[in-house]
Order: sequence, then structure tokens, then C-alpha cells
Amino acid sequence: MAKVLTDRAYIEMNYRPKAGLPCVQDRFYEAILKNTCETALAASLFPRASVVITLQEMHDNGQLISCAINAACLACLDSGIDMRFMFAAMTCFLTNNGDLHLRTPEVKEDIDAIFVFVFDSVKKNVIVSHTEGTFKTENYKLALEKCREGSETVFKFMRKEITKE
Amino acid sequence: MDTNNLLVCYPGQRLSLCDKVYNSGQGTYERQGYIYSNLAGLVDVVEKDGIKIIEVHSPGVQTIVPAQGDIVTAQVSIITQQFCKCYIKCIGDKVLSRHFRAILRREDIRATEKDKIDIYRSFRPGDIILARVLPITEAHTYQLSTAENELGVVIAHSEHGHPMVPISWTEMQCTKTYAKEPRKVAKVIPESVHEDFIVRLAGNVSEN
Amino acid sequence: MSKIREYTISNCEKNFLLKCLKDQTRLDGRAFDEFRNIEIEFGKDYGCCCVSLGQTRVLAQVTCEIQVPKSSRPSEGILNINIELNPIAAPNFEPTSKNDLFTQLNRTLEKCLKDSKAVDLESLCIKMSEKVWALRVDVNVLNHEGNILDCASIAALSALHHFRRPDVTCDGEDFIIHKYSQRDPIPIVIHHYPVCITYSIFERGEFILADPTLLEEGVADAFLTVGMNSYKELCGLHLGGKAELNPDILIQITQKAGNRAGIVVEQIKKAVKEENEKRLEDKSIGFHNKLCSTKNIDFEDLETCFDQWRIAPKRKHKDTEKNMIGETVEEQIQTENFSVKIEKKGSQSAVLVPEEFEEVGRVWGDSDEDEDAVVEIPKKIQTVSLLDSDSEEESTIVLNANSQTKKMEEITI
Amino acid sequence: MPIDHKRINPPEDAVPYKLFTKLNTKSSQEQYQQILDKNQIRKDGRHASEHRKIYMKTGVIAHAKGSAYIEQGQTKIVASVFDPREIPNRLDYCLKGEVYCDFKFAPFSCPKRRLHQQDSQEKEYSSIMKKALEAAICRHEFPNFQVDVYVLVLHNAGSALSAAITAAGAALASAGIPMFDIITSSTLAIQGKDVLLDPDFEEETLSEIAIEKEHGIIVISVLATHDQISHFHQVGNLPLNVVSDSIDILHKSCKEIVPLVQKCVIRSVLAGISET
Amino acid sequence: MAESFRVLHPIKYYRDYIASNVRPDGRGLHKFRPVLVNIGSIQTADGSALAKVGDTTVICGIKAELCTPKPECAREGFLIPNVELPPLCSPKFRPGPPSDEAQVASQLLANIVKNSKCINLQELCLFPEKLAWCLFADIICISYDGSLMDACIIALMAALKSVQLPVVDYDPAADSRLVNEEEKKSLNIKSVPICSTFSIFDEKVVLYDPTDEEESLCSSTFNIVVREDQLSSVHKPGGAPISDEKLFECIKVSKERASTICKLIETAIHENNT
Repeated sequence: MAKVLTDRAYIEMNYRPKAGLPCVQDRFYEAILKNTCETALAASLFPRASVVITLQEMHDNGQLISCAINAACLACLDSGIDMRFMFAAMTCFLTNNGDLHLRTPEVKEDIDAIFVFVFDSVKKNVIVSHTEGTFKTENYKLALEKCREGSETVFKFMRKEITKE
Repeated sequence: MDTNNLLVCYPGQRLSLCDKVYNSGQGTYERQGYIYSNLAGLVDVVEKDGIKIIEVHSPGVQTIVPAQGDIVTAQVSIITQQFCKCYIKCIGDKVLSRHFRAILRREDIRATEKDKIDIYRSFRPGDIILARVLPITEAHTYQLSTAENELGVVIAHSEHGHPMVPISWTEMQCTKTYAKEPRKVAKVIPESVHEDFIVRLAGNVSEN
Repeated sequence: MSKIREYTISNCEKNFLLKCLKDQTRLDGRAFDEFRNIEIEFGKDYGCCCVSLGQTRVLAQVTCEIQVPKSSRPSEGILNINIELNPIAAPNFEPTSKNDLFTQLNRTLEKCLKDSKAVDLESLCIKMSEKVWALRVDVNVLNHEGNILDCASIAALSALHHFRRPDVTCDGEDFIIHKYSQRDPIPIVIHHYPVCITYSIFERGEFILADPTLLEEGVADAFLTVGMNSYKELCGLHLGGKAELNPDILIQITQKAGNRAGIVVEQIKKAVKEENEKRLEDKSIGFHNKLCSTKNIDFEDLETCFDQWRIAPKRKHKDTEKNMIGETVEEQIQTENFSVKIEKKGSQSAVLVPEEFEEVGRVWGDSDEDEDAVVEIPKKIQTVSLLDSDSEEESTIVLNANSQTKKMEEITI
Repeated sequence: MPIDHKRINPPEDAVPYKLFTKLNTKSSQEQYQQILDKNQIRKDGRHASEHRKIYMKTGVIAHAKGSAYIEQGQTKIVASVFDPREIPNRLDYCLKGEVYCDFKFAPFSCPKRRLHQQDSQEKEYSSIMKKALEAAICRHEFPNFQVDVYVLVLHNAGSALSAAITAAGAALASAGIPMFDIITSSTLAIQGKDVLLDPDFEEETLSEIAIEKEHGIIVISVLATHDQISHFHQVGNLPLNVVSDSIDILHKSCKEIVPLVQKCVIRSVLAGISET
Repeated sequence: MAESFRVLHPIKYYRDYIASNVRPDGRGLHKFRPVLVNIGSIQTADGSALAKVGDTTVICGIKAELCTPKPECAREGFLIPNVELPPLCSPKFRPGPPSDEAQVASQLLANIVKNSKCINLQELCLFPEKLAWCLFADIICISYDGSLMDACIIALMAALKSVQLPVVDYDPAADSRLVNEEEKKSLNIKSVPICSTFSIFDEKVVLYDPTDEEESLCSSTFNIVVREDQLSSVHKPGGAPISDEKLFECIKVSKERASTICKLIETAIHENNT
């Protein structure tokens, strides 16, 4: 356990798939989740400490990574560890007729590209950008805008959930 | 640099006879009456009392390990009641590319009132300290001492992460919050190899 | 560091618990032989279920794939059980290293389910000694509040009972695996339903508590796990810890466990039946039914307002690209942000050098060094030749230097 | 093969396409006869006692303390050396420093694809290298420390082990690790009366097969200044007199490589000076 | 003195440099390092390339093997990219199974290959459900100094372009396969994706093409992959947030850089063929 950092807390992220052992794809998600939580949590307030975040996949019905990131944010909020800002993930789909959808399209073959964005709650800047498929810069721009607006709803939801208890 | 007047050698190269005048020095070894180089580097002949010592120095960052009596720059990583663990980052003015682990025991922090020393009032994790290497024992890690006026904390950050400047032998003050924190502060020595280094660091700290 | 996370029980907690036991009370108000409530939920996928036993929660998922059978049992399918203890369940669990608890749990679960031959492995055979179904049960512990094993065994059994594998038909030499949409999937044949039932033993068998909580587990002298099916047949028994137990008590406990097993198995069967009926009726299935009872986001509304952004695909004129086949040895490319130069390097290489690198003088090559500075190198003719190439090529690893050495041959020989 | 959870996995049944080429009906004896003609000239035009050309360069890896790249004919090898570090998991004091060697073939370096995990041959080569280099390094100068030497074969066209030792020696010297001498190494393949210096991959494999009674491969490394052999490695079946003759040939050949390594090392010193 | 300052207080050291718009290696903040490509030097591989971006050196070798396609994609072959970060390339890696960093790099590379559709996997299928090519692309880092992805993609694409596969005769009735090594074909590489790496220092300054030291000090590193004039990946795995304005500036720059690097690969390929 030589992972002690003298200037901030060490964030340990575990992402568990539902079945089987974690593979390269899960490590990839883990890296995104870890970097996101690292920036959002005020880690410098807890030097020489470690924060362990574990995510367990329960069911994958599309938009898995967005769901995992939002779950991580809620868990961080629930833990009461100081945070610099909240974060919310949104997934956007570009279909072959040029439309952008926030909801997973029924037919998989219609999807041209998938965009996942994570925004911070303060300036609404991009923390994570993850894309699949090829697309034009304009599409990317529009998807970004759309997700940014959509993220408002997620932030609202998170605030509501947190204040409920 | 003028490369014409340099003597470059490779490991295993026979440099000279080993006799009363020529002696084997750093970076060389003696075998069957001859001095051989054991480094790839520059040959240097040091004359002292009529004896010529042949040395070889390799360019760039040298491969060195701490030796007894060396002044080292180290970073404190963990503190406990009895000792603090640190990483040696420089030996003298030579920068290490790979740091070494070392231990600084409570009784080696200062020379006086040894029984009244509190580690947490002397160092905090993350501090950069100057220390001397104690005789190497059978133990696996190096032991350090700061029981000299010139040794102790040179760079430190306050609890809020701002740089601090020394205000006395035992205290440093935060440049932002003006909060005072106890430390075993090092005295800057003019003749030291670390002179301009510390001056520069002090300059940087006061800039903030 | 792991010690910090360890769950330790203070003496006063321990003494209090033991004192309560003497008054015939348990901390959560249960009777000594009373079990906590079992809840079984199923996920949307086949073979996915989440079981809670009081506060202890476990998620199980069954997956299948086609494998070559073990040579010792060519006509049998394969069943693997893997239990995962993550920090999500308790802070002292390490994500990577497997501890003793893991080995003990996994082994007991295997004994109960696998070694008791509960699953009909022969029905999983597709072709003798070539293709069989391999089932894998992943049991993820979500929350550890004592008695993981009972909870895990219920979850694993429910998941196996709920699971359906895709149908396979034989077409001459080829096997066709049908998708769920093409042919109805097939449930696993289960001969009998064994579950684990755990008791903890205090004060040399004076007090025996069914279904211990985390605190009770910590204080107990020993624990006894009984693997039992609904026909009251014993499928494994494990006594751990140090207890001087009277054989009579052991038999007594096993009797009790038999009754309990019947109840648990009934509940599992009922839960799976209800779930299957729900599926048939196309009712909403999955965890979300319980997890989020209130619907907070109405995406339908959002969708309509966002979908106004229709994007007409724009067409751009493609810049007619310069044809650069071979004629120009060097090409200057200048754009707004940088100007670079592509140079051919010979021997299958090309290099792109940003212009400022030349200006700064950080050229790739070393400066030409003086051979005179080298002392005492015997310069005899060798069969080995040193490639004395231009300094430029030298600082880069140019593979296939031998194509250049060929040019050097005349000089060296 | 079990699934590797830390890599992207290929389909399980992948096989090299070479298995399905037109069957090579030639026996190994026939194959062997083509290797050397009457005038002792090999397929690539070399004489049986001729070494391939060597290209060598130090300082190819930016963050290593010392590194070297060697090309011996088609054989391409990279070696790197890192600063001494504390020996992990060791509590007692040791007077002499340790040398850790890691020899690896790149997956694409041989005609047959190599696996990512170190196989037994790579482990054997690692330990041979360790033995060979230990004799050249002044281990008493860094007690309680370990020097790491890593070698990666990019293209194995025969004599990989000896090329690796030569490259590792140059990397050590350019890393400023104290050494008694420059270390060079050479390979000899023997089949019957034919003695091939610095064999290529085909010659090497054919010499390992017992076509004639006397066959085998010898690798030695030499510390040239003091005329010392730092290691000797032999496989196959050879009578004593052949071995002693072979050592003479190899010794001579190793000595011929020395000036090249010297020149290379000195160049790295000069490069180091011009930087500072 | 500067060296010890660099070791003891690296962030401050960089901050001082960046305040005067220059990096410790002498580059401006928005400058890329030189790029070198070498193609087809490893004869034991079916295709190979070496790419060098500044001091980062990466070699990619492709080995082709025959296999049966997966039942769910019966008409597709395989391309298996694996990035290896051996302890040889930098003191920060240890021997043993791939580090998390190597695993993430492998997955990112696999994603980029899939997203950019640079190679049609159906063309790697020799006979549906029966026989297909499996290309093992092993990318080994020889020298590690930041912007790993840039070098990996260049090496992989250049290696793919140099692949020569023998012609295979397959008789489905007898399940017999015959490989004709005399006749070789190259792959049809539709387009070449090019990756550019950027880092965000102190949450506001964007550094192009960062070195290893810069990457470790920066609060965020992200890759933009361009294929022709389209984007095939904008991958920012967390870290400090970035404003849209800076993000789109980087996208613009990567597009310009991509076209020059494509030309560079073309030049090297052409050199290889002549």
C-alpha cells in the first residue's frame, strides 16, 4: 500500500461488471470514472487518506457509462465528502437521418454516433467527452449543447434526491 | 565545451601504470599494477602532494548512492511518534532520478533537549528538508540526522497549501494566512553548496 | 492500511450481546430460531436476481457459453460458482486479493450446489466431448450484514432456477444457436433445491442463534452451516470456529434446518413462478420497479423540445489535395497553426519536422564530433563495420540500417 | 489458453497460416545442404567464418539511464538500463549489488507468434544474460542495490542472445554503471564439419537438430581487455576438441566487435558532454 | 540548480516557464514535436511500422493468423490491437501483467479502430462462418515520453498499410485450406485516423503534444482523433473541465495536423514501395 499521497487523498475506483471478471473494457470505464471523481472531490482536503468508490453493474439497458457516472456522483454526495462541484453525465445518439436523441434508439443499426458528456455543475464545462462512431464537428457541437441542456434535468434530480432525506 | 582537449575513456581501458606517483581514484580500479577505468567518461588527473590521482567522471546525471556524511535533500512522506520516513531526492547538488528511502529518528532531529522533541512539531509530510546521512548500518534503509543548525526544513507549505517562510529557528509563517506553524527550520549557510539553491527557493517563495 | 478498515467489535458490545442472550433476547428482537426476512427480486435479464436477507444483499447473475467439456466427464456440462467480495459490501474487503473468507464461502457454496448434483449437468451437453454449455454463477455481495452464505446460496439457486439458456438445434454437422427472439429459451433442469442455513453458536452450545447478524457473527464462538434441500437431505455441513458441541445438539440443529429449507425453497419457487408469469403478461420487469418507485424525470417532454434541433447535413467543398507522388522530395505545409516539413529519410522512413525545430537548433542530429577526442581506439580493419552515417540519421532509430551499410561496404573493406 | 483479462483477447482457435502453405517436402538434411555451398559461402553471400555487419547506437530511450539499439544483420534488439534501486522485498544487507535481467521477444519478432507472457526460453536467456553481465559489472560499488537491465528483441534473425548481451553491455556502459570491461558476445553454430559464425535464424534452428552426430550451438561472452570469458553456453552434442577450437574462433570474433562498442560508448560520452 | 528545483518543486518550475509562454524543452505552448515514421522493417511480421513523436517511440508489428469467425458476426475477421508498455520504455513501469495505463490504451486504440472504420472487417473474412483472418497488432512502446496515443495510432495505421497477406484457397466442402505465399495482397485501408493529444495545465493553459512530465503534472489530458475531415473520437477521460472555446480550438488544430501526418505516412509508404 504505497499509494499514500502527501498532498491529497488517493481515490481508488472499482468498477464491477455484473458477470465475469473485470476485463479491459471495464478498466477503461474505471479510468474515466476515477479521473472524474478525482477532479470533483476536494481531495486536497484529505491528504494521506484514501477514498474507495465501488460501482456494481446491476443491469445494462444502454447508456451504461452515463448511468455509472451519475451513480458515482450521487454516492459521492451521499458520502458527505467535500466536493468542488457536482457532475452529471448525458448520452446523446446521432441517428443516420441526422437527428440527435437523448433516448436510446430502438434500432441499433440506425445509430451513427454516440456521445457521452459529463458537465460540472458550476460552469457547465466539459469534464468528460467520450464518443463512438464518426461524425462532423457541427454534430459534435450540437450534441454538446443538447447534452448540456439535458444535464440541467439531471442536476435538478440530484438536488431533489439529496434534499429529500 | 571544447571537445578537443578532453580525454575520453571507456570501461576496461588501461589508463596508466599504478605506482608511487599515479594512484587509482574515483571511477577506476587497479589490477596487476595498472589502473583501468570502470566508467565511460572523462579522465581527470588530480595532483595532490606530488601524487597524481586518476579519476574518471561520467557525464550527465551521475549514478551515485548516498554515503555516510553526505548532505541530502529529502522529502518527508510519513510521520509517526518515533520516526519519520522520507525520500532522498538529491545528494549534495546532484539530482537523483530515482529516490531512495530513508528514516529520520526522533532523537536525531536536533542536538539539544532530545527528550522534548515532538516529531509533529518539527516536520510535516511533504516538507523538503536538508539532512546528513548517518553511518550506514546493517539496516536496509538510510538513516538521516538534522541535529545541526544548518539542517532541517527548507521548503514547507502550511495546512492550507500555501508556501511558508521561516521566522525563527522553530517557526514558519504562511505567506497567505499568516498562520504560524512549528518546524525544525534550517539555517542558511553562506559557504554551503546549497547556498544559491536556497536563496533561489526563498526568492520564489516570497514571490508568491 | 487494511487494518484501519477492519471491523472490530468492542468488549462492551460483546458483553452486552452476551448479557442479552442470557435474558433470551437478541438485539434486533428476533427469537433465537427466527430468520430475517427474505426478499427476492429479479432483473430484466434471465438468471439475474438480487436477494436480501434483512440488510444483507447479494446480486447473482448466471451466464452461459459453449465450451469443450472436461475429458474426464465428456457428457457433462460445466458449472462454475464465483463469489465476489468487494469493498462495496464491507470496507475491509480488498478488490483484488482473495482472502480466507472468500475461499471458505466459495467452497461451501460449491459443495452445496455443485457437489450435491443439484443441477442436471448432462442436459447441458450438446455434443459428446466436443460441445457443452458452461454455466457460470457470479455472486456479488452488495452489503454485508452477517450471514452472507445463506443469502448467496438463495441468490445462486434463484438465479439458476430463473435462468434460461438459448436453444440449440443440430443441422447435420453444424449447431445453430437460436436467439431468444427466434426460439423460446430453455430453463435449466434442477434435480433438487439445496440451500445453506447458518447457525451461530455461543457459550459452548448454550445459545444457538439462527441467521446471525454481523455483530453476532463476530462474537460467536463457532458457526454451523447446513446445506439442506427441501427433501431434508443433507448436502454439506460445515462447522467452523471452536465450540465443544454435543452431538445431540448437532442433530437437533440439522432437524431445524430441514424445516427451514422447505420454507426457503417454497419461497424461491414462488418468486420465480410469479416472475415468469409477469414476463408472460408483458408486465414491467426489472430492478427499477422497486428501486425507483417515483418517476422523477420525464424524458418524453424533454425529447420533444430537444428534437427541434434537426441537423441538415452540410456539404463542404473538399480542398483539392496536392498530388504528392514522389516528385517532391520535401514538402512544405503551411497552415494557420503550424508550418512543417516532410522529409524523406530513405530506407522506408519519412520525418515530419515542425519548422521552429530548425530555428531553435534542436535538430535531430548530434553535432559532428571530433574523432581526435577519442583516445586509443585501435583503428584496424575489421570484418565488422561501424556505420558512420550522417549525424542526422543517427539520432533516430532507423530500422534496417543494413540497407545503408551496404553503401558503406566499399569504404570499410 | 485461459482468457487474459488484462488484454484484448483474440479468438481461441487462431493458427499461423504457415501451416497451410504447400507442404515443404524437403527433409531437414536437404534443407541443411542448401545452407552452405562448396566454397563455404552461405545463402546471404557470407563466408562461413564471417560475422554479419553490426550497427549500434546508444541513447535511444529518453527516460532510461542508458540504452542501446543493435542491428546484427536483420536481428534488431533494444536494451535499456535503469538507475540502481533498492532491492524490493529484502531485509538483510548484501555486500554486492544485484543485476536483474529481463529478456523478451516481441510477439512479432519470430516466424511463429510469441506470447505476451515470458516463456521458458526467455526465462533461460534472462538468467544467462544475468550471469554474463554480473561478471562485467563492479557489483561491489553499489551494495544493497539492484540494476535493472531490460532487453527486447524486435526481430530475431538468429544469434539474438549474443547480440542482446553486446547491446546490454553498451547500455550499461552508457548508463554510467561501473564495469570492469566492455562485454561482447558471439554465437557459433556447428553441424558436422561445418562451423558457422554468427548464424541466422534458419542456420540456428537447423544446427539444433541432430542431422549429424556432432551438432550444436555455442554462445560465449568475453571481457576483452583481460582476456576473460564471462559465460559459456552450449546446446547440442559436441566433442571436446571441437569445443576448444570453437572457443578460439568465438574469442577472436568477440574481440573484433569490441572497437565498435568502444566507439559507440565514447560517442555517448561526447553526446553527454555537449548536452551539459 | 535548476535540475534540483525541477525535482523538488516541479509544478512551480513549470508554472514559471509557462508564464513566459515557453516549455522547459524549448517549445512554445502550442507547438507539436517532430514525427518520424518508418515502415516495413521487421520481416518476421506481416506488416510493421515504427513511429516516433518527439522522444516517444512506438513499434507496431502485425502477425496474421487464420481462425473461424464468431457465430454472431459470421462474416467478419478480427483485428486485435494490444498496447504493451514494458518496463524497458520508462522507469515508471514494472515487469508483470499490463498496467492499468496499458489496458486503457489498448481499449482506447481498439475503440478508435472500431469508430473510424478504417478497416472493413468483412474484408478479412475468407469464407463466412468458416475462415477468417485474425490480425494480431502488437504495439510496443520502446521509449515513453508522453502523447502515447498519437504514436500508437500512427504506428498501427502505417503497419496496417504495409500488411501483405497471402492468398488463401478455401474449399468449404472438404474444409481444406491452401495458402499461396507467392501471391500477396495488401489490405484495403479506407482512411487513416490521426490522434492528437492535449493537456490542460493549472486548469486553464492548454499544452499541445505533452511530454511525459507534462502529462503527469497536468490536471487533464485528452485525445482528439480525426479521420479525413470528420472526427472519430473526442476522448477526454475526466480531469479538469475545459471550456467549449478551447475544446473547439483544439479540434481545429488536430484537423490541420491530421492532414499533414496523413501525407507523412503516404510519403513513407511510397518510399517503401519504391
